[in-house]
Amino acid sequence: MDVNKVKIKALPSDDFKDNETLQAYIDELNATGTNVVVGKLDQMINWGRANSLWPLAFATSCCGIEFMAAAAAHYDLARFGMEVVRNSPRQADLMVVAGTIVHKMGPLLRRVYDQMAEPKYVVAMGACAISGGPFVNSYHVINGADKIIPVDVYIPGCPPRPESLFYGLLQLQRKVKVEKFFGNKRIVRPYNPDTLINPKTGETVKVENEFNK
Amino acid sequence: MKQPLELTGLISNLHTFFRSNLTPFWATVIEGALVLIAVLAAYAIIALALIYIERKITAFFQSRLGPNRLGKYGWIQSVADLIKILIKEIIHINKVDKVLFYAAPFFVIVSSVLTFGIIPFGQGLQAVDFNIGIVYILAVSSIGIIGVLLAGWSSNNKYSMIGAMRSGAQFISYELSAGFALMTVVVLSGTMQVSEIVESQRYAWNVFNGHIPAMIAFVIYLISGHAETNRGPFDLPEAEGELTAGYHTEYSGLQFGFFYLAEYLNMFIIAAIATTVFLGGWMPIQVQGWDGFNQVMWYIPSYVWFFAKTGVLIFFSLWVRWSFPRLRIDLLLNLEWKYLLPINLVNIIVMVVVVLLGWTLEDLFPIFRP
Amino acid sequence: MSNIQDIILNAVPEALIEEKQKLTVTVEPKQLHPLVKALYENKDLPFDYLISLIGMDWEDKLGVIYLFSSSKDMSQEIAVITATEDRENPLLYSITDMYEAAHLNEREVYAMLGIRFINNPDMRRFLLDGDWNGYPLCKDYDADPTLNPITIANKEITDLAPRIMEDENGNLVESVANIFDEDDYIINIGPQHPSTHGVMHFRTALNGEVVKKIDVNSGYIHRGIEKMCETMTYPQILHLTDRLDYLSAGMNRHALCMCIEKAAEIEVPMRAEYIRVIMDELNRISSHLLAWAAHCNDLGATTAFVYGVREREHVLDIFDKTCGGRLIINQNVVGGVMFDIYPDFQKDVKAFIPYMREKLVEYDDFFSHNPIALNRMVNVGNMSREDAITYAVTGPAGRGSGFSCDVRIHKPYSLYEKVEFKEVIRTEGDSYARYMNRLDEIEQSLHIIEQLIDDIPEGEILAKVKPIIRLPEGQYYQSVEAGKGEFAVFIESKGDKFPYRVKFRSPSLAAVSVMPLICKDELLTDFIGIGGSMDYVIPDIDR
Amino acid sequence: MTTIIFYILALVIAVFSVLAVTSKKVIRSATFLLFVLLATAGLFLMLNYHYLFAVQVTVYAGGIMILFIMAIFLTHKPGDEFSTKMSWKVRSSVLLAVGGLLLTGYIIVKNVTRVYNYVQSGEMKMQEIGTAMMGTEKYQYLLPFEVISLLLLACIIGAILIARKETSAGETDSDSDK
Repeated sequence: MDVNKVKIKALPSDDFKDNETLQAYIDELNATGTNVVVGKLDQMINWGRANSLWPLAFATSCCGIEFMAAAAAHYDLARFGMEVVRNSPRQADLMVVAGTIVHKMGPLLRRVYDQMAEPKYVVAMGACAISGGPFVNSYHVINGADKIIPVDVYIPGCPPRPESLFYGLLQLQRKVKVEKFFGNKRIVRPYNPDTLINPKTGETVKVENEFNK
Repeated sequence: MKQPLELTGLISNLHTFFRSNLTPFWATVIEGALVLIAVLAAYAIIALALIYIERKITAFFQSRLGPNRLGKYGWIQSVADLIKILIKEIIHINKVDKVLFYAAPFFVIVSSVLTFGIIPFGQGLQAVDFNIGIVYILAVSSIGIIGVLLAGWSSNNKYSMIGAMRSGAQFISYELSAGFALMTVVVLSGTMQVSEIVESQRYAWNVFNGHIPAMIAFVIYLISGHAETNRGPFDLPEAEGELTAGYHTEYSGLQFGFFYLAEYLNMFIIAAIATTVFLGGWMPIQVQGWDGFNQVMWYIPSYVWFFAKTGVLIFFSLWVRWSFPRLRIDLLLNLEWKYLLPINLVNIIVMVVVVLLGWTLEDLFPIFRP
Repeated sequence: MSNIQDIILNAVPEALIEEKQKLTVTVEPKQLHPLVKALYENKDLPFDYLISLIGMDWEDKLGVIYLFSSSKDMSQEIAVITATEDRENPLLYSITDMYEAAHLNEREVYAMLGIRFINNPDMRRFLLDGDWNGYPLCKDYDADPTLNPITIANKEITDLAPRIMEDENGNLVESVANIFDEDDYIINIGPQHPSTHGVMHFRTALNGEVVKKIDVNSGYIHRGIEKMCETMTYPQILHLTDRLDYLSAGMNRHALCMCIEKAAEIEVPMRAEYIRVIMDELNRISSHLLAWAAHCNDLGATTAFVYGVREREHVLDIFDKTCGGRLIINQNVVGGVMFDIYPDFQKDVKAFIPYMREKLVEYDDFFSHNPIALNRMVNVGNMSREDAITYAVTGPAGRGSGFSCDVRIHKPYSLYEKVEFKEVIRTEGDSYARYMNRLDEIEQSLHIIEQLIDDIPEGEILAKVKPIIRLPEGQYYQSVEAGKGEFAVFIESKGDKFPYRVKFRSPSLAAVSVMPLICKDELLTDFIGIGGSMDYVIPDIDR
Repeated sequence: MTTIIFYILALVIAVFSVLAVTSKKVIRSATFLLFVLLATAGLFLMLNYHYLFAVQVTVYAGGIMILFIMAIFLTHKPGDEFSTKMSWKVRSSVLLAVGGLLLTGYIIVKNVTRVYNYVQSGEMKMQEIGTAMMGTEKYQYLLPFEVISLLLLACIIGAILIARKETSAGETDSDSDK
C-alpha cells in the first residue's frame, strides 16, 4: 500500500510532513502481501476504527487544558468523531497522554494503559510526554511516556496548539488505516523501557509486548 | 380516505400470501421471524440515527459543528462507531461475578427491545398489541433496572456500586410517577390497549381532551420518563464527573455497546410512548368537518407523523439535558416524593372527576368526538 | 514596627531582629513556638496568616523560614527563621496547632529536606513516595537515577501516619496513627479522575454517599521545579514559573520578574508596565473563565463548560497575536516584556470588553440563577472567615469567606496603585459566593483594562539588562495576585548567577488543604462541586 | 409450537428453581429466582392471561426483585457466600418441602376439573377484574381489603416511628429535615 492511498478527508497526503517514515512502516507491514477480500474487510474495519477514536484524556498538566480547548467550541474535536471522551479506560480507544509523567505517576499510567481494551492507541502530547520537556533534568520526571507504554504518535509543543493536536490525531488515523485486523499486524511502536526496575526484587522488569518482538 | 404511502396494504398482502401458500404453522413461524427481524432492524437503525442526531443537536447547542467528516454532514458517523465497537476487545476481568457480569447488559437490552415492540410506529405497524398495553410497558421496562443493579454489583468496583445504588433509588421512585401519569390517561381513554388509545385520539389528542389534568400528567410523564432513562439532569447513576462512568465503568467493547445503545433507545421509547399516549400517536392532525384538509393530512403517511411528533419530544429532552446541571440525589428524591407523586395522586382524582362529570373536551364540544 | 519588636523581645529576649526587605527574626528551634504564639495572639495586629513556609538547607544548618502576615493588615509581614545543626535527625517544632496551613507545608519540608516536626500529628511525606531515597532539596542530595529507579510496579498506599509528639514531661515519643477507621468505605478519587482538575488523589471515606473523611495525597505531577531552579540562571527560571499554575502563567512570571528586578534594581519602562498589567488582567479573565467553565462542568452542565472555553478563546487570540503563545505566553522577561503589542491590540481588547460584558449577562441568565445550580451551590461547602485565614486560602475563594486578601490592594505592585477597582468580597463563604466572586472579578478586570488600554505610553519595552544577572546576597520576596490567590516568590541569593534557593507559594495548596474540612458531611456529589468552586490547579501544588 | 415453548419454560423454571436454592451466592440466587418468575410470567402469557402476565412481571420481577437486590446490596459485601452448616435446618426444610408438595398435589388432584374448566373459559376481561375489586358482593370487596391492609401497614410503620422517636428524638428530627 502506498502512503498516498491512505485517504484522510480533512488533509491530502501531500500536506502531511514526513511521509517517508510512514511509508517505510507500511512497506514493512505489507511485506507478506494480502488477500483481496481480506484486504477489503480490513479497510472497512480500519475505516470504522480510525473515525471513531474515543479518547481518554490522561491530562496531568498544561497540555490537558489545550486538550479541553480542542474539544470545546472553537476547535471542536467532534468533527473527527472523537468527542465521546470516555473517562473509563475500558471504553476508550485512544489515550492522550497530556502532560509530564513523573515517577509517582508512572505505575498509574501503566495501569490505566493495561486497563484499556484492544485496539488501543497512545498519543504523547507535548514535550513533557515525549521526552520530559523542560523538566528533562529533574530527579522526579520520567523522560517520556514511551518509557512506560508504547506510543503511536508524538505531538511536539509546550503545550501544542489544538491545531497540532489535530494534526497528530490525523496522523494517527493514517496509521490506523493501514493496519491489519486479520493477522493482528500493527505498526511497530516506539517503546523503550530502559530503566524499569522492580523495587522489591531489584531486577529489571520484563515487559511482555507483542508489538516489539 | 386515500392513503397511498401507508404500509398496511403491503402487510396485509404479505399476510394473505403466507396464509394461502403455507401451512398455518409455518406461516406463523415465518411471520414471527419477519416481525422479529423488522423490530430488531428498526431498533438498530433508530439507535444509530439517534446517536448521530444527539451529537449534532448537542453540537448545535454548544455552538460546535459536530461530526462532519464521514459522509455529507457526517451522517454515517455512528456506523463507524458501530463497526469499531463490534470488534473491540471485551476484557475479561478477574474478581467479578462472571455470570451476573455477562448477564447484566442483556437485561438492559432485552427490556428495551420488549418495550420497543409495543410502540405503534404507524397504522398497522405494531408488533404486539395487548389489551393491557400500558401495564405491559410498565412491566417490561422495569426489568432493565435489574440489569443496571446487577452490572453495578458484579463489577466489583466501588464507583459502579455507588452508581447502581443511585440508579435503583432513582428508578423505583420515578417508575411510580411514570405509572401514575399513564394511568391518568387510562382513566381518560377508558382502555389500556395502545391501538385503541391511539384510535380514540382522532380529533382530540389526549393532552387536549383531558386539558388541565392531562397536561399535568404529560409534563410529569416527560420528567419522570426522562429520569428513568438516566439522562442529564438525572444522570446520577453515570455522573461522568463523579463516578467516571457509573455502573458500566468496567464494561468494554460490545457489552458497553449494549448499555450505550439501550440508553439512546430508552430516550426514544419514552418520547414514543409520550407521543402515543398523549399526542395522538401516528394520527395526523384532523379537524372535524374540514374534509379537504383532513384528506391532505392523511396523505402524509402515519409513520411520518409518528416520527415527527417523537422527534419534537426528543429535541426537548436533549434541550433539557444540555441546559441543566445535574441534580443531587436528595434533590432528585425530593422532587419525586414531595412534588411529583402528591401532584400525581391528586391529578388522577381530578381526572376521574373530569371524566365522570363529562368535562372532557370531547364531552363539552361534541365536534371533537370521533 | 517598633511595637512588634517589643512583642518579639518580650516573648523571646534572645531573638535576633534584622531589618531586611522584610522584618526578619532569627530564633533557636526551642523558642520558635513561643515566639509564633506571641505573634499569633497579638491583639492589635495578629499575625494569623501564614503566607509561606520555606524549608532551607544552609549546608551547615537545616532550617525553615516562616513568612507571616496579618489578616487585619496584609501589608505587615514578618519573616521568622529557625534552624538546627543536626543534619542526621533534624527536628523542629510544629506550628500546626495555630496554623492549619502548616500541615501540608511541614509534610512537604519533611519530604524535601528530611526535617521532621515535633507535634505534627501526621508526618508522612508529601509529594514524594514514602520509600523515596534521599531528600531532594538538600544540597548533598544524590541524584543517581539507580537509587530511585522508574518502576511500573503498583505501590500499596499506606494509611499509617508516623508522628513525633512531646508528652507532658517534654520527652519525645514516636508513634504511628491510622488515618482511617478499620471498616471505612474508602474510594480513591483521583489521581486519574475527570473532576479533580488534574492529578490530585483524594482518599475519601464514605458513609453512604456522605463524605466522612478525606485524605489529600499529592505529588503525581511533582517535577522538582524548585530544585531545578538552583541550577539555572535567572532568565531560565522564568520559563518554569509559567508551568506552575499554567492558567495564570503571565502573573506567576510577573512575580518572579519583579522579584529579580527589585533585587537587581532594574527600572522597568512605563510602557512595559502597562503591557504587563493589561496582560495580567486578560490572563486573570481567562483563568476565571476556565474556572467557571470547569465548575459548571463539575456540577454536570457540560454546555456551560463549552461556553466558558468559547469566550476564553477570544482572550487567547489576543495573546496569540501578541506573542504567539496561547496558554503559556512567555511575555514577561527581566526588565520588561519580550514582545511589543501589535498594531490592532488596543482595538481587539476594546472590542473584547463589551463582548465579555454581554456574555457575563448570558452566564447569569443561563446558569447563575438556575434553580438546580442554586441548590447545588448555596449553603454548600461552607468555609468561615477564620477557616480561610488559618488555612491561608486566598484569591476568590478566600474573599468568598470575607477574608480581604487581594494583593493588588494590600501590597500594590506595578500599576495597581494608579487604577481604580473594587475588591470583590462576599461573606457567605459557600460555593455560590466563590462562584459569583469569579464572575464579578472578571467584571473588575475588564474595568481595570478599560482604564489602561487608551493610555499606553510610547517608549521602550525592555530596560537595559546585563546578559548575566547576578543578584546581590540576600533574601527577596514578592507576591502578586494570581488567578487563584496570592502567589509569592522567594529567592535567596549568594551573589551567584544561580539562585541559592527558590520557593514558590502556591495558592492552590491552601485551597486543597481546606477541602477535608469543608467537604466533611457533604454528599459525594457536592464534594466534586466544592472542588470546582475552590478552583485549584495541581501542578501549582506539586511544583 | 405451544408445547415446545411450554417445555422450554418448564425446563427454565425447574432448572433455575434448583439453582436458586443451591447457589452459594445470595445475589445469584436472587437472579435465578428472577428467571423463575419471568418464566412463570411466560406461562401466563401462553395461557393468554395478559393481565396476570403483566402483574407478575411488574410486581415480582420489577418490584419485589429490585427490593430484594437492594436489600442484598445494603446488607452484604461483594463476594459473600452462604454456608449451610446446620444440617438440622436442611433436614427440616426438606421435610417441610415434601409436606408442602403433598398438600398442593392433593389440592390439585382434587380440583383439577374445576381448574380446567376455568382455564377453558378464556381470558378474563379487564372490566370483570375491575368489578371484582370494587364490587360489594360475595368474593368481591378486593379493593377495600387491600386498602385496609395498606392502612394496617401504615399503622405499623407509624408505630415503629413513634417508638423510635422516643429513644433518639434529636437524631430523627434532623433526618426528617433533610
